[in-house]
Amino acid sequence: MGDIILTMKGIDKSFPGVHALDHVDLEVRKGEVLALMGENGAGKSTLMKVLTGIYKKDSGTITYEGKEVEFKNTREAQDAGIVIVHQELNMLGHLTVAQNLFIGREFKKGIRIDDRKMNEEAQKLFERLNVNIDPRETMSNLTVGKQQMCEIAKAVSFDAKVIIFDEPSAALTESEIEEMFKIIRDLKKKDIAMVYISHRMDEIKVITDRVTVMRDGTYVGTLITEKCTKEDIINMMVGRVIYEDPKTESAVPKDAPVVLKVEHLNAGRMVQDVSFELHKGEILGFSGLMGAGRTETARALFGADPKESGDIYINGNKVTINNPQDAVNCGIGYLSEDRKRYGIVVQKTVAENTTMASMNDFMNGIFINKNKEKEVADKYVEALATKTPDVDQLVVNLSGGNQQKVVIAKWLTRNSDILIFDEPTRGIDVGAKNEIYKLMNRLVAEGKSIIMISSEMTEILRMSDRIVVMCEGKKTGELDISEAKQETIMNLATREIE
Amino acid sequence: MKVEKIKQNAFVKKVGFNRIVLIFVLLLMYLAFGVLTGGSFFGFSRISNTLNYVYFLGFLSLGVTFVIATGGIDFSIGPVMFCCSLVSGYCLTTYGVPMAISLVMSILIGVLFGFFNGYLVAYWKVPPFIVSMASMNIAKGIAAVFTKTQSVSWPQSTTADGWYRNFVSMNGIPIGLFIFLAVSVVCAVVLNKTKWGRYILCLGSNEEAVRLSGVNVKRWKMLAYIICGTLVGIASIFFVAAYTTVQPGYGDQYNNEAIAGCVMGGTSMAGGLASISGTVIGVIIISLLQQGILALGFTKEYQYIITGLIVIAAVYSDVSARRRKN
Amino acid sequence: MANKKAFGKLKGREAMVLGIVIAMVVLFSILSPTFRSYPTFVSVLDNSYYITLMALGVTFPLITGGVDLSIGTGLVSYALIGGYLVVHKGVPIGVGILVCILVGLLIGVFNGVLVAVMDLPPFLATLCTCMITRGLGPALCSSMGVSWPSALSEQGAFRKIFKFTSASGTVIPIGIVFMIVLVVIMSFVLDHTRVGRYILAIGSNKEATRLAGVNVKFYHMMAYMISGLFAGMAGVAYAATYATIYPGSGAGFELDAIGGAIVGGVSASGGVGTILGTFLGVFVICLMKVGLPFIGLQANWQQIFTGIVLIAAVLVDVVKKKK
Amino acid sequence: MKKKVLAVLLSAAMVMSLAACGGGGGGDAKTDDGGSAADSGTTAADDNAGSDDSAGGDKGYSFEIIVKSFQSTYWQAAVQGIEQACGELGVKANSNGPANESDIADQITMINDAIEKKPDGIGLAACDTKSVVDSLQKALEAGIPVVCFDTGVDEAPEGSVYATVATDNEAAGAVAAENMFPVIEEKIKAATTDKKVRIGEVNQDATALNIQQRGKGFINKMLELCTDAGKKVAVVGNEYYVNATEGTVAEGEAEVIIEVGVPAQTTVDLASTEAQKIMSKDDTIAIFGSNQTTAEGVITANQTLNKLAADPAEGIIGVGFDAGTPQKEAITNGQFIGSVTQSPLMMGYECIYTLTDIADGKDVSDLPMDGYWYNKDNMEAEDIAPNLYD
Repeated sequence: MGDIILTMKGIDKSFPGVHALDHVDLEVRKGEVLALMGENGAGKSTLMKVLTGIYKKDSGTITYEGKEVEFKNTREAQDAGIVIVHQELNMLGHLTVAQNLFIGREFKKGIRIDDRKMNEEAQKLFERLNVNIDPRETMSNLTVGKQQMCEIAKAVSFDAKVIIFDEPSAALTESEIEEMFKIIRDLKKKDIAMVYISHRMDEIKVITDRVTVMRDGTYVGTLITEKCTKEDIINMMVGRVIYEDPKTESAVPKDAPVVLKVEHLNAGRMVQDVSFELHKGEILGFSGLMGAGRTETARALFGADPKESGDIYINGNKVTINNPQDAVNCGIGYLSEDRKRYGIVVQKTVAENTTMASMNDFMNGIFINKNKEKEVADKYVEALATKTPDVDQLVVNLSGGNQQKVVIAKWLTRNSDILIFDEPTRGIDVGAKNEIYKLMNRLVAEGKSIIMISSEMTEILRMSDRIVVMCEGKKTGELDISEAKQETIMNLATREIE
Repeated sequence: MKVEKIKQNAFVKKVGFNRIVLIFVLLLMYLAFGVLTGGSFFGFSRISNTLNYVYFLGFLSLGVTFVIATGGIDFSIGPVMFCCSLVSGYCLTTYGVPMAISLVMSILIGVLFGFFNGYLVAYWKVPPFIVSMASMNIAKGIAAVFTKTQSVSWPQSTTADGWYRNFVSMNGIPIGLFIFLAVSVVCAVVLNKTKWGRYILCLGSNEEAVRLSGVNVKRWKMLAYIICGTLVGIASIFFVAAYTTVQPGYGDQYNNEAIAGCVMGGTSMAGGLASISGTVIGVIIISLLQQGILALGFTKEYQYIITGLIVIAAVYSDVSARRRKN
Repeated sequence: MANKKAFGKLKGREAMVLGIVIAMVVLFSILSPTFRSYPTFVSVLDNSYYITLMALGVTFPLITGGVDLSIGTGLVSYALIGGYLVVHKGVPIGVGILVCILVGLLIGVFNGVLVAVMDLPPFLATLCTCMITRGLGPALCSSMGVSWPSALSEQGAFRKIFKFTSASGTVIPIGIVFMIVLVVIMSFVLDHTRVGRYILAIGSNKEATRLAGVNVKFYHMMAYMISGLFAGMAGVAYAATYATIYPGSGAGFELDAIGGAIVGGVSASGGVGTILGTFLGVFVICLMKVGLPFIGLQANWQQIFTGIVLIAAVLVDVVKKKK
Repeated sequence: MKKKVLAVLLSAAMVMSLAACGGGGGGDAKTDDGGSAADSGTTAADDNAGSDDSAGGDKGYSFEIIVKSFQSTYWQAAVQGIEQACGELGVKANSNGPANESDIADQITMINDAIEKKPDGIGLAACDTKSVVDSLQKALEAGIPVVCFDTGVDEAPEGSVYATVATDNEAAGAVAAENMFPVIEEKIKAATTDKKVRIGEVNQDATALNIQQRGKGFINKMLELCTDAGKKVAVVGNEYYVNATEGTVAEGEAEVIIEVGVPAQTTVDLASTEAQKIMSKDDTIAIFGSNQTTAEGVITANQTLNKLAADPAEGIIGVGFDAGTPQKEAITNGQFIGSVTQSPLMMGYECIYTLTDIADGKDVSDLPMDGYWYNKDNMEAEDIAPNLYD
């Protein structure tokens, strides 16, 4: 392990009302991958923003290559060799790959931008990193994974000495992650220091050397990855032990009626001939890797995207679902993975969001019956233990988990019997996660049926009664929970990829 | 702590801080103009006079509020208003269509344009800006072709058909004011108390989320444009009732004023946030400003410049307030 | 391979618009014998200069995802101010032209500050500037209409920049040469310089561009400055083509220019657009303005057709995107 | 929140300060022009004002004058006349007008505003003759005398308009036809059904009554003259004028065609397109632009076409209306054979005199003004030159 290249000591940062960082220490060495872990809101991103000059620290020192530094903006940090690969992709879709790579520091010939040289340099860079991307391709034509590679390549091209990865794998497929790891190992050999922010424990184990854990804006401790267990890390992160006990047996009786039957659903490349059944009171897990077509299947089923063919039966009756209205009328509710975009109207109140899908039940002639609306919203706030001062609160002010509860309340108000949970706990901290799980169990106990799409294996194994596995737009397997093992699922999810 | 503060000012919360500021500005302006013009600005006749000629602008502003609430924009309201009065007025004066039917026609033409705009925006997904640019041209063209590029004069009050002018004022009673306030109340109720308004506001804020809640967003979006068209049709009646004559090829200037009134009232161009009472106050501020500037003896040009600057100030305060919130 | 496809698509739009222009010329020529004459050709060009200039400028704000509505009333204002100085204050013509362009640039800076620095919605900010410029010219020139010196007078030589009339009476539209030069220059600016690159980048993803360390505010402002500058130049072109500048006119000119840009393939949501496309798009609009009266349609039909063409142009994009 | 209040207050302050400095500037600019033409209209003043006013004196009346707009120099000339008369009589007149001659609504606001100021009289050049009726009623109720100039208001309430100082537009249009006809008479006589000749007219959008009348005056006179010459005439183009004329034949049978073009809006570019359309036809022998904008449209079109000529054998005969630098130059260099001018300066001048007479309690009567034919030869003449504003 190399010398220390970067030290942050006693970093303190307050925002009005929030003490975001409380004397945090961090130490990064040359040629290592340091995992930075912590629950949402632990202060990881804030710390990195302080480092790269997006935020100004209140106190503390940053020592980089032996000198005390304070960057005024990302540009200065970049020039010094500290680069962030962002979680949300910062690409310019209409420009080419090379143009993206060199944005802000184009090669010039007089006043003319030298696009040819940029393409050549980009090509060289990709060759060095062993990735196959055409620098002249328009960025938006690349897959998300390739776009992520471009981001990494861009970081490398800065002659970076420290690269910060902010949840880089969130949007990648398994094989893309593998490809990325190859690059990271390569960079390690070149003595580059890396900070790797991630929630995925398995990745941490595979790629990192040390783990620094933060909690509630404070530094908790640093562990050597090889020498610690998952539990050690989790304990440090949450300060309390989480039991991730998998379900062993389906809770659904064998003869439970089929409430939803989907046959030969086709919708583009991502949904090819998918068929499955959902029983009353069942949680049907949809497992698979990113880009396996699970969300697309759900959206096609829900009528959010057009489908090419396929029959849908609700309680044995064939139904036509051409748009979300039809689906909602059939008693289906959809909780999207991207709440802010597809789930809630953030600038509206809890009550307004709760009744969004079932306006007709709240009409008094042509007027909205606001008393009844408030009553129902109150009921669900209580039933779901949503943390909000009152139902007139704008949803934008609630935390992720509570926003998710508002979406659930919306579908419960609509009396939907079939609920599609698409990544129900993404971006939600561990405590709130458990609450959502409890809630799901309660819902099925009350006779609802749930389709749960999840990328987290523990979630799938813990919640599902049966599991459908998808891979590249096709259904590759269906398992009862009793026979499901992580390995079997992984196997099915990757079956076609050699 | 915060909660308590809000409770203390229940009145402020109910009326809304923005509106209180606006009303304050309104009064301040009124006083300032009154003093600067040596008191001639205070008289009742002056006010009712002023109002008679701006009702149409009020209706336009109300209409465009609905469209802006969806996050869209309607740039065609002025020319469409002229198209309504021109086509129906031409039928009235040339083909002898009865007055009552002509008035209904005015509104219907407005509705038709609203439908056209709404359909293109909602169902064909053409950007609202372009749609309204196109329909502005089309409205002007249709009006001019229909009337053979002649202006149309609606009947004078002394004629048998002149009763329509009573909509604005009858024997000094400001009927127009009552109608305008009544329509504003209806608009406010529609926007805040009905399903229509709820969906229009929600889809302005996050269309996809509303769609995935099983709501036919296209229909509600189109509805906003149709409501706008209807109000433009009504505005056309109040325009001719005040001015009697309309000429083809014009009307653009009212777009700016109507949109300015709406934005002054706190309706956000980003959609999802709209207030009818704000629009009403905003449009009164704009008209008062224009009247006041004229009363001070300035030419029209200064009125344009000052209106422009004021709207910039209003929007900037709004934008910066919201930025601080986030 | 994929690169070729992208390249081909871009070319496709321009080729399509060019095809439409040719089709319109052919159609009008068949329907009206008087249309296919050299003077008509020149007059189409004459009518196009100020719109072309406005459109070249407004392409930049459009590409950033904004719009500049102030150019129409603006150009009239600038021409008024410049002309007022020349005619009533005895300023040399060159200075008048310079003032005209500079005032345009100044308003461009003003727009830029409103949109890029103060972060106002471009639509609304430029709508306000539109009102302001509408009043500005007349206010500064005591509401007078101004006739720039005519082509025959001593100072009228500036009109020859756009149209040279030889002693024998032959008219040479050299304005088009300038337009082509400007198209080449601005294409270079858009495609091969930082200014253009960053303006495209802002239209594509403003936040990402900012995070790349680009001075977004400056380049965002730059787009509006270019627009203002070209509006100033359009003011000169307008003054050179038409006899008298009337205060209070100009509202609606911007729509011809924006319409031309949109027809030429500039995306209303930003990030996409070419100068050549805009240039060709303007001709679709101008041909409609000049051509339709020639084939016996009353003047008003041109407005209806302009509206329809606009919607059609955007629908092509919408349909393409759906595929 | 505080910031917001501040912004609002600031903007209010901005209005005030702007208003304050703007007002000063506007006023200055206007008084500038006042005296410059003081010597031009004295003859007419003597005719009208009578002996007791010859000394000028300070009457202290204040009048509100509302013109159609300040767009064209025509109105600048009118204001010049107004200010000249004010100087002579020692009265005050405050002139205002909308930004555009088509801003009917704005003008109404201005009239109402003027009434509120309770002046001793109002001088009005109505943009639209119908929509001002209500305001005139108000003026009548408020006891404020109104004098219409430039444009008469036919339907004015009884007693509100004391006098009208206006050009007889139909006659003025006819003047253009009368002067054009002799020049092209040969060609018209030679015309046959197979070899038609075409006379063009470009009219500003046919909204304002006076321009409508002018257009009709020209068409009817030309029609009459051609018919007298034994020719069959057709009127084509804008349907309003086609329908408004009688005694015409279908286009196919005609020997002489009168084509009327009306641009969609009052802009020079559209006016020139219309002119171009007509002038580029091979059989066109003459063209008439019926106001300043459209006459300049004809000149603009000619910059490209180069077809206008003083001699019918060489090209198209052009006739304009009103004045303005471009038109005056066109006449000097032979592109136009002449133009018809009104006398805006005199109208403004007479308007103030009439208003003062009313305030003095004298009886006044309508004062019809003529349209004058002017060409290269008489442009400098004493009775013409003052009316040829730039």
